[in-house]
Amino acid sequence: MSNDTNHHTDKHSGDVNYLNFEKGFMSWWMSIDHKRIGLMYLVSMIFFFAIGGLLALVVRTELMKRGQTIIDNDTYNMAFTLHGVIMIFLFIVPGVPATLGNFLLPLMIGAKDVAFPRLNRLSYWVYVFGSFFAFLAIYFKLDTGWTFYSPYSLRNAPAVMSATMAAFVLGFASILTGVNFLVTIHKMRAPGLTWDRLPLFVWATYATALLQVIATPIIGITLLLLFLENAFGIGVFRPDVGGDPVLFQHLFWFYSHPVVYIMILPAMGIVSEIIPVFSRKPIFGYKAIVWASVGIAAISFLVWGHHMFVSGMSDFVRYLFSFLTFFVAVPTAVKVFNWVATIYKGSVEFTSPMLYAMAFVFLFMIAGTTGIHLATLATDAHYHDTYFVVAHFHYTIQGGAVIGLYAGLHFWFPKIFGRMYNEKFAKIAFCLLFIGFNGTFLPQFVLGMMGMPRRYADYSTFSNVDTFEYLHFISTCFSYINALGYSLVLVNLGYGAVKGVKATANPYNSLGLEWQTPSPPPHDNFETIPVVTDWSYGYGEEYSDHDHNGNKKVVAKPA
Amino acid sequence: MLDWILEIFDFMPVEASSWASRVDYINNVITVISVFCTVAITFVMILFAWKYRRKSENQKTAYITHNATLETIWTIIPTIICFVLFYFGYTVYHEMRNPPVGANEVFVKGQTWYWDFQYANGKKSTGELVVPVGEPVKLIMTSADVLHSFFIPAMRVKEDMYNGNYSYLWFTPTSSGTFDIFCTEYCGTQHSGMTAKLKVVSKEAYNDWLNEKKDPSAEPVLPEVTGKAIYTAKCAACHSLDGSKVVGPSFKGIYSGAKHVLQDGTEVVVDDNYIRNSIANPLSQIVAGYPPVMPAFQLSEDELIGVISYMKTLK
Amino acid sequence: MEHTTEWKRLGKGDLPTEDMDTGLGHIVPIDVYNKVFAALVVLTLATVWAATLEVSGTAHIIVAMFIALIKAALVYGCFMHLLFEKKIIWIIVTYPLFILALMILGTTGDASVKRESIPSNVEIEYKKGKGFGVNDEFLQAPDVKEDTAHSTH
Amino acid sequence: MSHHETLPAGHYHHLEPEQAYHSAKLAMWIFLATEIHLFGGAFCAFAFFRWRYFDDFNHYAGQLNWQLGALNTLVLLTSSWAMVRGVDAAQKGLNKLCGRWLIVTIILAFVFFGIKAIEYSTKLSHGIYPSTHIFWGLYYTMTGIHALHIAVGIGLIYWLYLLTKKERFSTVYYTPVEVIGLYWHLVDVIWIFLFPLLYLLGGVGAGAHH
Repeated sequence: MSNDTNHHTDKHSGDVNYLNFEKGFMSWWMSIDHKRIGLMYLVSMIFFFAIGGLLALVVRTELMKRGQTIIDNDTYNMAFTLHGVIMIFLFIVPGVPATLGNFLLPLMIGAKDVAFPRLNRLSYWVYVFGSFFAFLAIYFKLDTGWTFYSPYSLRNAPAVMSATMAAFVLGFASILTGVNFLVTIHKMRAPGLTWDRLPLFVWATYATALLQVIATPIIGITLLLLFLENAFGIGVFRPDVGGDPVLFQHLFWFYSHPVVYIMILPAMGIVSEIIPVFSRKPIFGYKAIVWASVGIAAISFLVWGHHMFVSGMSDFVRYLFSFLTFFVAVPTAVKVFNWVATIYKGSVEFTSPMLYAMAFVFLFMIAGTTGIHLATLATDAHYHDTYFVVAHFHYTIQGGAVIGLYAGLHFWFPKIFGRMYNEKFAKIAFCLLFIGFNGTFLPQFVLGMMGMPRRYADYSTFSNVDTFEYLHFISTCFSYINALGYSLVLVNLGYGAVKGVKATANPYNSLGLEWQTPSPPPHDNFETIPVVTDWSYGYGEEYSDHDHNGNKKVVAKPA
Repeated sequence: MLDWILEIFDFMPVEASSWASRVDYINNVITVISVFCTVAITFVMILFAWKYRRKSENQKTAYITHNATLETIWTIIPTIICFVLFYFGYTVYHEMRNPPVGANEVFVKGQTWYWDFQYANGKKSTGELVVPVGEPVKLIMTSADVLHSFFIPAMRVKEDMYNGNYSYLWFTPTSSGTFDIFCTEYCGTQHSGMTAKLKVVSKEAYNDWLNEKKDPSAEPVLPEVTGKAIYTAKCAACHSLDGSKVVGPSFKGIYSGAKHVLQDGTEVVVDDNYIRNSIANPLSQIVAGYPPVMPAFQLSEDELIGVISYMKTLK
Repeated sequence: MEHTTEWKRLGKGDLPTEDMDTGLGHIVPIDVYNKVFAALVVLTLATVWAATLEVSGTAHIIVAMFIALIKAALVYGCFMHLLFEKKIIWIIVTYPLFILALMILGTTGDASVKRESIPSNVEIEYKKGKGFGVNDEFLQAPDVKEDTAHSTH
Repeated sequence: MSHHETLPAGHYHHLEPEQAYHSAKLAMWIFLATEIHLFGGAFCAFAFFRWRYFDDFNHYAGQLNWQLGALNTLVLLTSSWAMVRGVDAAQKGLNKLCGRWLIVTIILAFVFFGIKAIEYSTKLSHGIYPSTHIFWGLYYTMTGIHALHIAVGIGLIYWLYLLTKKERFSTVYYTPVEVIGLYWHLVDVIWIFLFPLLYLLGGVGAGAHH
């Protein structure tokens, strides 16, 4: 990173920046500035995250005691279905790419904006338009589970039709963002920013955009077929007229496994950005992480069958998918080793982003290793559709993607708002969140081993109901702490955004290109497009005698 | 020491089928590897983080960017572990998916919110699967409407079923007793009520039970008793006895002559053919304020008489 | 706020960047378009003619798909200027074929290797779904009466 | 190719004209790939049921009027050819000629709609609805989505026609015409695959298997 751009004095942070150069709702709603669109995405997603979270609390409170605790079966089915639909389609799938990706991508590659700013605004409008359909699905009492498995999803036609329309429109917004990011990364990198100098968050966003563009249209056609099935009865998924529900599951999971990588890859990108900054060491194995990211994006299309091991697929295909699923674990393992190796011999500063990043590594290891229980055929026959699976994917999505999003929000907070949040308060909220999260989902692993099936409103007819009730009670109590932790973090960030102490342009003196502009950045990101001469992880290069390509340094290092 | 720990953390249900111990063994192998890796890596991470915590502002950090040998090692080892674990899983699962030829067949039909079983000699039973201990049994399963999944935690088996297709699973019960059967594929309102009992009994008891229907000489069973059995198996999931609304109206005091308003506004007093009609085709006589979700049941004549006489006993 | 185009795309040298975006689209002579159009029309008639041949069902599919692929290649190559595009566009055109192959292999391939569990000789009144094919390859015991219910309709 | 032409204001303001052109084409090619995936999912479902109910599909395909299908294919090919001539005219900066070719394309697209309408109405009048058999369900779905794409195409080409009226295209700037041309050719290629799969399935005339 050439040092001459660091001479930016802070004269810019006081006056005109992207937050205050225009005022009023229309200036935000009609804005084509990628930073404003990223912020609008962030606000609407936090809103949906809150709704999803409340629904989760309703589900947990119902399961606290045996029998009917607060709501009857129908409302419980609606609650867990809408919890799934809102959390996945409205919060975590647009999740990191739409908020931090939108905000940081042009900054990190030295561009003034994404390739098609108006397409970016259109994708936000399409996202908002899609969320109206989601509210429509709530009105029509959608209770089919977020997977819409037929033939049950053919029973409540209006609800499933509005939910599929919501998912279709939100998928369209996801495709538009994906296309926008791919063209931006291909065409608008700063001069000198070659593919092997690209920051790892940009690589992660690239792999995510690839997945968004390849996988989302397939859920589009699947939901369209389901929509037409409900509307005109085309018989494709109705078994009694010759259709095949397993075909729906195949097409659905062909998208829905790559989508879990759309959720987790950006979070991994964020962690790969944070750990080097706070251990003042270059990322370990940059090329390995790049290949791991793109490799996961490729392998993710081969393994969708492990969601359907007991669904009536043929035996040979079950063996094949189990074999392929094991290879998905390898790139993730490589990444985890690289992160830990990055910390080795560094100078570690325990700020809240670093705590979140290290928590991500720990939680994602639990998520990854429990995935192996579900990939092995013999144990999956027992674990499929039990609370073991619920705990596994909550560790992956909540422990992985959401903790990654929170890590990113904390790390780039000064850049987004130009202010700092209260660090001590952030650490307290982190501890609360960490305890609450683990307390909620570790008992669910045990519930899953004991055979508690998923999506059960009531477990009073089981033989060992007392142990189930005891575990559910623990999980529910910790889920309150978990919810408290999440809301405290948001309160802290919200307060910091408005009243926090003013932040300098580069508080953690990181070498990333996005930190070289004043924070919050001006409307046009950079006055003159910076020229990139080296990769952005050169921490501690001044102490060593060779640069990252391994060749000896020619110029004598200044004393 | 390892066994002692595994003993504490053994949450798996009782091992009641021939392969349950092997499945648990594989599960323990994976769990041990996972816990070891997680704890080791987390410990190393925290060790590094603490050992190299920031002491001075521009503390000297090592400029390591990659190490080819280390990286290849930690790519190959997870791949090898993957191969081994896959092979473990494959061998046991291969056995799970190939039933022996002579296994006695039982037909399972999953319908919204209860299980129907039919044995080779035509004997039917609802909500209760009786199998002899030690002999392999093959379940040939289909569903009458939506997706269901037949799950016996103690036997470590699970298989989905859908209308118009037969799926199968088999197991050899090794220890007798009563085990839970769950439906694990979401199927609607009473998905959590769709449970059944698996009774593993000795060979003789199984044969007696199987041929129970065949000998007419047994003294006639009171109709209320068969009615009660049918109620617990098929109706309890949606109709309570204590007046509370589960899905359908409660049976408490159903024959008390009270007037009921139907959905289409007509008033009706509960009598024999009202019950008979609402069992045969329920959607024509749904009581106002209740969802029209009751499926039709094909009950034989004596079962109907049984249900009606049982309802008459309800106060 | 008028945007001055600060953006300068620098040349190669020390600052290697990806493909150089110089020059606009390629101009194809009009008679090439007309020839390709004629070829497409001929191929359409050829497809229809091929359908009148007395061959097995699958042969029909193979021939029809082959001709359709040629027509698609013509439209892509000439009408959409794919022949004059850079490598990245070729990658974008070809990878959906792999995804389609994966999907068709996964769904139809799975159904083709599936062994249906077959009901034994007991007369059962379970309703058989229309079009539900029962093949007896799965059954090992020779003495059980075959319950034939091949693809009905 | 000097840049004497001034860029219309607010148009890819931060991209150089050549870079904007290549970015737009890259974006459209990626979008076309998503369209292929969209139709690919439908083709995959079609292939699945084609394999499972081989004879039924042959039987029902016989009830389709393959002559109208062939005619429709020729109509779409001609409109694709007209579109290419339009793009060629725009590349040469001849706005008036380009406008005329675009009008020809739109007219042919409406002819296609007309033929499709005839087909649909005859089928529906014979009591063949999407719910009669899976073949018909898939037939109506795939041709319906395709017709929707044609309608969107007509709208876009009409917008282009308005731009040629305002003499907006020049030898330096004709990106929208080429990009929408790409979209139109893809819609044509989709029909090239749809026609044999749906209409000539079990063979026609002598070669048919009913």
